[in-house]
This record gives sequence, C-alpha cells and structure tokens, in this order.
Amino acid sequence: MMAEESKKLITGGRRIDGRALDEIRPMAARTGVIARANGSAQFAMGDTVAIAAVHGPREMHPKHMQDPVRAYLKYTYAMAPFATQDRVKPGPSRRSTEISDVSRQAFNSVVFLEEYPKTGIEVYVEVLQANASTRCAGINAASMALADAGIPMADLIASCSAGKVEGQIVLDVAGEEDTEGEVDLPIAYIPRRDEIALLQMDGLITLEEFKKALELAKQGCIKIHETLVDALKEKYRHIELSVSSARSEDKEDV
Amino acid sequence: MMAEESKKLITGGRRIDGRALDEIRPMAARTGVIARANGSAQFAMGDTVAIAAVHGPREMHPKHMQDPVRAYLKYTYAMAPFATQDRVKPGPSRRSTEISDVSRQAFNSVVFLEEYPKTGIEVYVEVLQANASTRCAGINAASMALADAGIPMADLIASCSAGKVEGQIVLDVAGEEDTEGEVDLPIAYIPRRDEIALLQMDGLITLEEFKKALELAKQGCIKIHETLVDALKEKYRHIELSVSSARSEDKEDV
Amino acid sequence: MMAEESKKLITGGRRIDGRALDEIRPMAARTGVIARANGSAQFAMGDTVAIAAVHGPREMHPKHMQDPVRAYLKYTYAMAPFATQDRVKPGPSRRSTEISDVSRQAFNSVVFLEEYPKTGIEVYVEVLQANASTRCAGINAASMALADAGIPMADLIASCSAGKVEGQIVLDVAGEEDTEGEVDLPIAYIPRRDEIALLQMDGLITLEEFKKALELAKQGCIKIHETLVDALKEKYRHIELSVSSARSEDKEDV
Amino acid sequence: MITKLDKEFIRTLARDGKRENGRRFDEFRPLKIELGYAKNAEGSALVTLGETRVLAGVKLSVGTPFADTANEGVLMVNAELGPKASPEFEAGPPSAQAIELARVIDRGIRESKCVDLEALCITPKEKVWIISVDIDPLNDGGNLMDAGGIAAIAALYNTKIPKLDEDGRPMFGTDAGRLKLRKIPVPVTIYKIGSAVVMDPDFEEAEAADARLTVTSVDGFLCAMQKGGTGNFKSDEVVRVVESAYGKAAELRSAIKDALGI
Amino acid sequence: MITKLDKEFIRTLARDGKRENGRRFDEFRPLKIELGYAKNAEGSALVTLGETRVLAGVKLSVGTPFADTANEGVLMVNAELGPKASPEFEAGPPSAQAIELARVIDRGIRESKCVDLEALCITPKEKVWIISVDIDPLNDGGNLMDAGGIAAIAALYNTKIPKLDEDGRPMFGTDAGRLKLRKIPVPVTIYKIGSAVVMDPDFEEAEAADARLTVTSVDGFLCAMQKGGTGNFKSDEVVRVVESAYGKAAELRSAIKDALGI
Amino acid sequence: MITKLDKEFIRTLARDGKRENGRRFDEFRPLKIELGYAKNAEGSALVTLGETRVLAGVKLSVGTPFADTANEGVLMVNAELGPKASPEFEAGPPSAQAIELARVIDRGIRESKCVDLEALCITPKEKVWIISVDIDPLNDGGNLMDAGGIAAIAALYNTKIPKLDEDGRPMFGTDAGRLKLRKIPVPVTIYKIGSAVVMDPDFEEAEAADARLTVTSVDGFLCAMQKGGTGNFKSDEVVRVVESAYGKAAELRSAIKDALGI
Repeated sequence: MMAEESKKLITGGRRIDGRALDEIRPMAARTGVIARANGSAQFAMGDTVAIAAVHGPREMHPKHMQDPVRAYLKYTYAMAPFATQDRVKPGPSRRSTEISDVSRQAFNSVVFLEEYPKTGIEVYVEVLQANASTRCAGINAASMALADAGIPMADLIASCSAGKVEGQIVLDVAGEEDTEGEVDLPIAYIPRRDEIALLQMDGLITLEEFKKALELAKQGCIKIHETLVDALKEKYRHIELSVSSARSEDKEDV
Repeated sequence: MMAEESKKLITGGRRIDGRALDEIRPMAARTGVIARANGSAQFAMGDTVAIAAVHGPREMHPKHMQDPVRAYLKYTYAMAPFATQDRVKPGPSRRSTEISDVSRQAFNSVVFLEEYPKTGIEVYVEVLQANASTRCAGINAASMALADAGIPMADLIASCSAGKVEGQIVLDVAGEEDTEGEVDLPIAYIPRRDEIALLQMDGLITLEEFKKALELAKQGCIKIHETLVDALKEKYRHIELSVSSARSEDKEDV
Repeated sequence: MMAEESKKLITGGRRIDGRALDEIRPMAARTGVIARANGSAQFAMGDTVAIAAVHGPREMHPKHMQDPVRAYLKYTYAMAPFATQDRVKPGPSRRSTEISDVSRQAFNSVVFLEEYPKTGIEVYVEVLQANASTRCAGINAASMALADAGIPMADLIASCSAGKVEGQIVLDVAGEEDTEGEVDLPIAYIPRRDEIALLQMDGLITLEEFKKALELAKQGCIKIHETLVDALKEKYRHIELSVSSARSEDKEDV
Repeated sequence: MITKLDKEFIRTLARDGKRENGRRFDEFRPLKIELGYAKNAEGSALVTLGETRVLAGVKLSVGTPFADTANEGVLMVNAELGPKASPEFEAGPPSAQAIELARVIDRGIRESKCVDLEALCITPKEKVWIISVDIDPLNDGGNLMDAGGIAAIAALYNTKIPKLDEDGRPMFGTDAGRLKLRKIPVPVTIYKIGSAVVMDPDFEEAEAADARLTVTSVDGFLCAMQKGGTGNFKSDEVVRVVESAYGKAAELRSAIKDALGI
Repeated sequence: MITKLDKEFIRTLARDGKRENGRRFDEFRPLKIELGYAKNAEGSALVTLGETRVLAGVKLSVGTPFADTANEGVLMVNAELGPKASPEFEAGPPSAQAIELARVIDRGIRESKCVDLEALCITPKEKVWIISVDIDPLNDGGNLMDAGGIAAIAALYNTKIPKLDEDGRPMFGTDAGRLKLRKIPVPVTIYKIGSAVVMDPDFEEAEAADARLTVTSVDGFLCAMQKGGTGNFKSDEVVRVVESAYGKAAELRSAIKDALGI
Repeated sequence: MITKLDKEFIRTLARDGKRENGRRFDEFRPLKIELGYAKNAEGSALVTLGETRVLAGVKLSVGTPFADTANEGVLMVNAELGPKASPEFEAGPPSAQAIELARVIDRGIRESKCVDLEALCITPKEKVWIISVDIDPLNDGGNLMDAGGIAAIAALYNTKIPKLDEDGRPMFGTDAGRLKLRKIPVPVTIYKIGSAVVMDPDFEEAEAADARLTVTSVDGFLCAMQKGGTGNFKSDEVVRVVESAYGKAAELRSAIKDALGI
C-alpha cells in the first residue's frame, strides 16, 4: 500500500518511461505486410502493435447489403488471443464491437465510397500486442492499409490519445498510466479538414482540462500523420525504384 | 415448516389476496402505448403486466419465407430482464420459444392472413412484470395491439388461466397460489366461435376437476374479452371525437 | 496401482476380449432402418453402433452453395447424447466437425457427384453407442446408406482402425485397448482402387510398425467391405423376392 | 411435406370415418419397446409405433441442486429432431418443434411426480443426481409426441444408478440400484382432421391435421396437456377429447407394463 | 428510416435555424420520470421524453467479485433494442447500436463514481452485490441515449437492496436500505444536422443527423464522451458543443432531482 | 481461389516434374523463426516460409485439471483463420479448416509427449497450468499446416512460466523458469498434384492439389498423421510419402534447432 502511494507516475516533468508529457512513444509503420491482401500495414507505438489488412473493393455479400450508390465499408477490430495479460477469447466482444463501429464511422467520412457502388471494402484490424491506445494503433494501421490498397481517401486519418495522469494532461498514455491514470481520451483526426472523426472519453476531467487534452491529442495526431505519410512515401519510393530499374532493364533490352 | 403448514391459501371461500374463487385480478387495458408501432397495447392483470407491439403487414424478410397466399404471422414472447425475482437473461429461452409458438398458433386461427399475401405481420410481446399468467396477459395485449393496428380478425382472442389451489378450482392464479398451487391451466378462447385456441395444463387434476376448471377459465376469458372490447371502444371513441372535432373545424373553415 | 500394472491387455497372442491380434469385433450390418430417408443403414462392430441416413439428391439450400456441375455432398457425424460415459452435449463440437470433414472428403472421391448437378446429397451419421472406432462405424453405415439410396459410387468405402497395444500391432482397437493403447490408426479404404480415402494417426509408432499397421487396417477394411456387400445383397434379395412375388400376383391376376 | 391433394384426400376419408391405413380413429399402431438398446446410457428404450421409431437414453451425472430445491435431484428432458429422422428436419439448434416435444414430455413426467427427486439427493445443498433424458427420434413416421413420451418413461424405468467412487464421481457401468418409478405417465395425442379426431397418426395424417391436443395422464389424474396447431377445438369437444385420451392412456399403460415386465 | 426528401427538409429547416417541431435547437422535450414502474425490479424508472419512452430496471444478485477488484461490487449495464420499440429494430443478439447505448451509459455511470462499489462488498474476495441495469426502450422517438442514461440513473436511485437469508441469498422484496448515489451523472447528446447542432432530436431529426456527440457530466466534471455518426465535428466545434452539453446537463440535473425528490 | 486454367497449368508442370516457383518437389521455402514476437504472450514465434507468415502465441493461466488427469496441466491449441490472412477466409466462428489446423497441430504436440504435463501441476486435483497455444496466420501463402506446427513448437520453446502471487494467481511478466520441451515434433505435409507429390506448396499449388497427408514426427517415431482433400493416395504411395515426410522432418528439425539456439 505504502509502496503504491510512494510510486509516482510523473516526476520532474518526466513520465515513468522517461517521456515528456507531450511525447508520443516511438513509432514504427510499414505497409505491404500481408501479401495476399489488397492493402496492408503494421503500426506500432511503443509496445502496442496493430496489423491491418484490406480486401476489396469486391462483390458485397450478402447481396441485400449492397448499396447501389456507394461501397459498404466494413471495419473489424480484434485482439489476438495473446495480445494482453489475460488471454482474449476469440470472437467479437461488446468492447470490440463498439470499437469496430466507431472506427468504421470515422473512415466513412474520408473514403470515397461513391467510387465503388455495390461493392464491399473490408478492413480487418488485429492488435498483436496491447499496451494502451489499441484502437488508435488500429486506426493508424488501417489508414495506411487503405492507402496501400490504392483506395482513394480525402486524407489519411491519424489517431492518438491524450490522458490525465496525476492531474496532468499527457499525450499517448501507456503502461501504468493506463491502469492508474484518471482519464483516457482517444481521438481520430483528419488534419487536412481539421475534423474530429472519433472521440471517446472516460474519467473525471474539467472543461478546461478537456480543452487542453483535446488540443494535445490533436497535435499528437498531426505528428502521427507525418509518420504515416512517410511510411507510405517509403513504399512509393520502392515502387519508383522498381519502375526505374524496370526502365533500365528496358534500356538494356534495347 | 409449521408456519408453512398453517398458512392457508383459501379461507372461507376467500383467497389470500381477498378474491373470490372465480374472481379475476383488477385489469388495466390501454392501446396506442408505442407510437412507432402500427398497433400497440398494454394489459395488466394484478401485478402481471405485458406490452405488445405490432409491425406490419410489411415486406417479409427473409424472402424465402414469404407465403404467396397469406401473411406470415410472427409472434415473439419475451420477458424484460427485470420482470421476475431472478434476472432473466435476454434472448430466447426454451420456455419463451414454446410460449411464442403456441401463442402464434392461437392467433393464426383468427387473423385474416389471406388479406395480406407475401407480407409479414410481427407481434412482439414483452412481459414487464411477472406475477403468474404472463402468457395470458401477453395474448390479451397482443389481441388489442392487432386490433389497434387495424388488422382484420374474426374475433379478439382473450386468455385467462384457471388453477387448483388446496383442492379447489380457482380463476386467475396469482402470487403464492402460483408457487404453492397444484395446477395451472392457461387457455385462450375465441368467444364468437366458442373455440379453444390455446390450452396448456400442468399438475395433477381429475377429469371432473378439469371440466370445472376449463369452464371457469372460459368464463374468465369472456370477462376479459369485454375488457378488451371496452379498451378498444375507448380508442375509437377518441378517434370519433377527433373526427367530429375535425369536422367542426371543417365547418369553421367553410 | 499394482493391480493396473499387472493387468495385461495381451496374453499369449489373445487380447483382453479374447480376440486374435488381427481379428475384428463381431459385425452387424443392416439397410433400410429409417423409412423416411432415401437410404439408410445401421452398422455395429462390437459395442460401437452407428446409424446413417441419406436425404437427396435434392434441391440444395442455401442456393449460393449450389454447384452447377456436380452435387454438393454434405456429411454430418454426430454422437447421440447418451452414446458415451459422459453425456455428450448436442450440437457440433470441434471433434465432430473434423470427423465430418475428413469423412466427407473420403466419400467425395467415390460418389459420382457429376450425375446430380446443383443438388445436395446429405449424409447424416449418428453414433448410438461408442466403444472406439466410431468414425469407422459411421463411414461403414454411410457407405451402405448411400448404396441403399441408389446413389452411384465407384465402390463402397470400408473403414477400420489398427492400433498399437503393448507394443503389438492389432486390428480394430476396442475397450481398454482404446484408453490404454499407444496408437490409433483409423483408415478408410476403397478396395477396387486400392486407395486410402481417410487416414488419421495418433501416438508414437515407428515407420516399420506403421507399415504393418496400415497393411493390417487395409486387410480389416477388405473384410468389412465383404460384410457391407453381403448386407446390401440381402436387401436386394428381399427386393428380388418382392418382385418375383409381385410377378406371381400378376400371373394370378391374369 | 405432403401435397395439397394428399391432404385433401386424407381429410375426405376422415369425413367419411375412414383412414387410408385402415385403422379405426382411436386405434394405435402396434407398440414395441426394446429396453437397454443403447448400452452406454444408464437407461434406454427404443419405441416402435409402426414406422415411427424413437430412441430415448438416460444419462446420470453428479451436480449441484437448484437453490430452491436444495434436497432434490434434477431432471432434464431434451429432444433433438436431427435431420436423419426426416427429410423435413433441419440441422442446427433445436427448432420450436423439438423444444415443444421435449417440454411436453418433461412436464408429463415432472407433473406426474413419478420420479422421486428427493431420493436423488446425495448431499443436501451440495450434490445431487442430474438425470438427463434425451429423446432421439430415428424415424418420424408420425406421432413423435406419444412415442417419445413412452420411450422416455421406459428409459427411466430401465435406468440403473451407478455407484460413486471415493471422490464422489459416478463409476459408469456399475449398478447401485434401479431408479424407482412411482407411476407410469402416458401421453396420448388427439389429432383433429377436419371434424374428425384420430389417434396415433402416421406422418401424412399428422401433416393433414389442423390441431392436436396431447393429454398425459396417470391412474386417476391428468397431469399435463398441450394444444398445438393453427386450428382449434370447440370447448365441449376439448372435454370429449380429453376423456378419450385418458381412456386410451389406461389401455396403453397396461401394454407398457407388460413390455416392462411390471 | 425516413425518406431522402424528409431528410432534406429537416436539414433545410435547420440551416434556417428552425425545427419542424418548433423547438429551439437546445430545447429538450418535456421530461417525465416514473419511479418504481416495474415492481419486480429492485429499482426501476420509466423516462418519457416526448414520444420517446425508456424503461430501466435494476436487478441485484449475489456473486463473486472480479479478481482485480476483490472488495467491490459489480455494476453491469445492458441494453436491448427489441423490435417492439421501433420498426427499424431487429430481433436477435444485441446490435452494435444496442451495445454502444449500453456501454456509453455504463461509462457515464462508472466513471462518475456515483455508485460506491466498495459499499457493495459483502465478503471480500468472495461475495459481492452484482448490479444489473437493463435499459429497455419502449418507443424509439429519438435520443434514446439521453433518455436511457436518465432512466438508468433514476432506476439506480430507486433501488432497494434486499436482505440476505441465512444462506446468504437475497430475499427479494425485502428492504435493507437504499442504494446510495453520490452524484447524478447526466448525458446530453448533441446532434449535428448540416452545420446546425440540436439537442434531444425526435426520431426524424436523429435520422437526418450526420454526427452526434454524447457528453456525460456531473457537477464540475465531464465524465464520459462518445462521438458517433459518419459525419465529423470541426475541432473548435467540439469544444463549443461540449460546453453547451455540460451546461444543459446542469439544467436537466435539477429537473431530475426534482423528479426524484432530492 | 485460383482459376481452372491456373490449376491446369500447375498440374501440367507437375506432370513434367516442374514447379512454377522453380523449386524441387521436396524443397521447402526459406524458413525464418522470430522468437518473442508478441511481447504479452508468455511465449511466441513468428514463422516465415516464403510468403506464408504464421504467428503463434502461448498464454498461461491457472485452472482446475480434468478429472481423469488430475495431476497434469492442460494443453489447448486453437487456430483462427481470420480474414486478414487471405481474401478466402471468412469472419465468424472457426471453419472446419481452422478446426482441422488446430487439431492436427494439437495432436502432433500432444502425442509426441514433448511437453511434460505432469510438471505443470501446481496442486493435484485443484490447480494446474493451462497452456493455450493460439495459431494466428498473418498471411496464407500456402502450407499453413507446417508453418503453424513449427510456430507452435517454437512458441512453446520460447515460453516463460510466470511466478504466482500469494493468492495463487500468475504475475504476468515474471519468470519462474522456462517451459521444458523434451522433443521437437515437426509436421511435414505432402501434397498430391495429379500423380506428383510436392512439399511446402505456395498458395496456388495448395489450391491445385487433390490430396494431402500431414505427417508429424519426432526422432525415431511418427506421432500424428492426417489425410485431407477429396483425392486419395494409393496404399503403397502412402508408405513412400510417409517415409519422405519423416526424412524431411529430420532436416527441418535441425534448422529449427539452429534457429532456437539448441
């Protein structure tokens, strides 16, 4: 008990893992990780890792769910059974159903669904490792996977959470901050439009604190957005390289 | 133990709640309780309360269940989770499936299904509060809801139970009579045709007692039928009033 | 403990139930046991009893599973709830799903499915009593039921298991051999083509022992095949008799 | 399903007091009971009524009692209408028809109080015998309700209670005595075809019927009833039908007792 | 569902600062709370907001605590959108909409810490009270989220804790004291229709909306939020909307307190 | 699915002793094993076989043993073929294919007796370790069976057993020692394409195959087999195929041991 009380999550403006209050965990973003999907990506922020696959646009089943004027966007968020301390039973839970639904709604606002009437675009997100902000990591992976599949979007969505820990507003809650912290505020943000596409909040927070946290989360999303764009450029750089080398080969053929 | 033995459910021709042997609990019947349904009603007998909604006739899903010559009547009986002492898990149970099925069969014999080929008529009954005879209350609510929806029927079905308590035949079993009584005999009755549309019986009863109980339940149904008719008249009285006032307005317009 | 150690499953070349190492339990095979099926049969080997019914070829539901060039073969293996020591919960289990699937694949190779495009041929197998080798008994019953339904096949499939018990290779494992034995090797065999249509194996076995066990199981299948053929001849003998007696009656009519 | 024409034919016959199978309206098909048909069940019976064949098996296990009947064993009846028994039955979770079959048979047994549930208590509030009766129709040749009810009671009659090992777990195959039945509840279902009422219909007759009433009774008492079907019975007709079902049950009961060797 | 034309009409009105029902954008329909509507629940409330009617019932039972909160009772919120309440709702397992409704209401209550879960511990690590709040919409006339959240908190306020019998099982109907609420969390959902933001939409308005934001708050604090819908809010718009929801909640809270007699 | 034409092409190549990917019939794609890929698992491994990638994770928990193996831990293998790994896989409960994958891998491990289940008993009859191995294919590039089986055994090899707290609950992240493996069972599946038999097919080859036989073996012994597919093997062919699978497993086993650092 005493030990717990004495354990501080923030000391001298630094968090328990050494980060500044407005610092995101190290990120890793990569596309093309699932060869048999139309598009795919893996996104990690610290020890939270999500993988996403996109199938489609393809014929929509069941047929009665076909929409004659736009594609139907399906979004499934799931946890690998070994992603958390206690094994997660496979299959949808109430929690995963809700996250899938709010994430789907977020992407609905950026994907140009009208380009693919009657089809289904299916996004499958799986959290391989969970250390807070799994829905955010999932959205970031899905964003890249949709781009990797060549599906036109108004912008990449980026997602990040802010929180309140020992009364202070911090970015990208993780580890003990998640279990001991007071507030979790995950958002998804569309920089080009300055729009909030997802927002959930848990915990006691004043209006002023909320404003500060929202702004911080937004800045986090902007940073993540850059990371996603870079990862996609990396992909296109590879493609460009292949194209140029293909051209060189063409030349050699001549 | 002794206390239980000494507790009498019937004393001097009066039951534990003060009713005569052939007396129904106080009833309350009202239509139009669910604005977004085509028809609806609430029916209470004592502390047993059921609400019913009717949707349709409307297009039948799934299509392969469409009947080219008549409407498909669907009847769903359910308990609110808080309707009984122990919380009822949502979703169909074996008990509710059986009650839904026998109730559906009962209504099949009075609703003029041939008038609406290929459609579905859906009746949803929920018991909000259970104190015995819940299937009866449900049927009475459903009867009114179907009439409220303007769906043509040969007659209103009325439903009531008789029982055997301390060797005596009683009407509309309730409370401790239900848990301590010997027999429960719920029926549904169509007065205009003198037909039994539903009959279930549990408990040891002689042939003679059965005849008496059946007759008593039938008389109960006839009384309930009057209550249902009155409640519907009440509704039509309101409509008539509105129509006359509408006419008055018309006149004023002239 | 001592008692268990001293208990021998094989003594002097004889097994605990008195059989020789290469001996199958007594068999009973009969067709036409389910009047309302197109074809049916019951097959017993010792205390393992399976019954099979065949419905179809008939219209395939759901329609999207219709195959335009061949019939769809459905195979369902199930246990009666009272077939084993511990009651079996009704409904498919992981075990029964796997057995259904490997059995279906086995029959796919002998039934002339191309003769009935767009239809479904449904085989339902139920184990009424289980004492090892239930999938084998099920396949033998299904083989006869398909023939009884008049569905053309390249050959009857016969199924039998071999095993390793106290280091020795034995045919048709049963009883304590099943729980105490080292290896179970069920196969399904098509004598006319010398083909293995099903093969599963559990337990530690050397390559040489495996060869011996496979050969023994194959010989077992050949014996069982004879039993199946005999049972079907029995049926046709009855039909022939009826036909001749019908002819006699015809004569009498003349 | 039968065709509209077949249905019409059966109804026309019935109007004229006849059945295609030549039986009287109140005539059952020959009843055959084979006890112990399923050897791994603690009790079992295969009942044959003409083409109708129903196997019932009883399994025992040890479990905790319900809180409100802490000194009583638990009796459960389950039925599956597996597709093997009829081209009409579908795979999947129990249909409303299967649930009704199980529940009507369950009530017939339970309400008759033929099984002494208190005798199935091992340790009050803690350990009791759980009796699972599974109804497994092998061929639906009509009247599964009566055949199933008879199979259930015969299987219960056939039931041996296993001994318990030192950990209180049942040792299947051992015999610590028979399950005792105090009465023999017998269901008789009356089918209404047009204005005729027939007993023990074969499959086509059952399909042609408008309504049915199952009446389960023991000596001197009715113990459970269930009306089914989208047609109805007049109220005086119900009384007549119940009387004849009660009478027929007495007749069947002595046949059953003969078969059980009581 | 409403037609495209109706949707257009509602959006056009909203652009002009109007609502078909004549209400101001931030005007709720009359709120009515009937406590104790479902007598077999330990607590219940029927909330009426115009045509919207939601019944919430609280059932208590005794169970084991979660391992990581061994000294606390358990609170569960469940919602079913049964087809009776709307021709749009379908039978079957809870839809994503029903799950969201339950979870948003659950978080509003849980995060506000209005229920003292530690007071619901009977024996640490072994026995605690399990509180089940069931949200049962009777008619979906729009804004189920706010009506449901108010119904839940009113039902909890109405809850009597039963006495325990000697075996530690609840004796339903007895009263060992009220469940104490430390705060009154109130959800207010803001709907975005085109560029307008309205509160407490009726069914058609809710259908015409692009996005919504539910903000649950107690005195001085926000405690839970949830954005829904396929449209979005600008980031400064979110702040304005949250402020107005917080303000409206205070207003509703005093109406609720009046209704509860606090 | 692949087209009929592609299938024909693969079969024609095979008849001529060739594979489109240029490999020999018995040649595996490069095998890569990354241990500890999923940090919240007690053990994990990502196996790459060409384009095929399978992640296996091991979770430990404390539970009660089965009554008939009261002194042994429990081992469970589960596989989900989630739609992320292939456009052919569908959402929903495990398909027959997923169940077979899990069960064949399970039997390979169980029958080899490579895990000492008795060492996983904490308190006889009461508390034992439950080992859940979850097979999670990330990309189905063919031959999930062998890749999954190797991933499972590598993940088990990678498994740390957590310490228990004073209430006997596992403290995840702590390390009370490695799970010990006594053997390395390796599955090798032989696919029959026309009359050719190939190993480690890529996705298109697997689709073109008529039948397959999975042979799991340890040093000196076969331990599990499973035939699949609607085509068959001649009986002497089975023997040859089993021999070559056994030989190839020995080869793979030393590669695996190298990767595991044994």
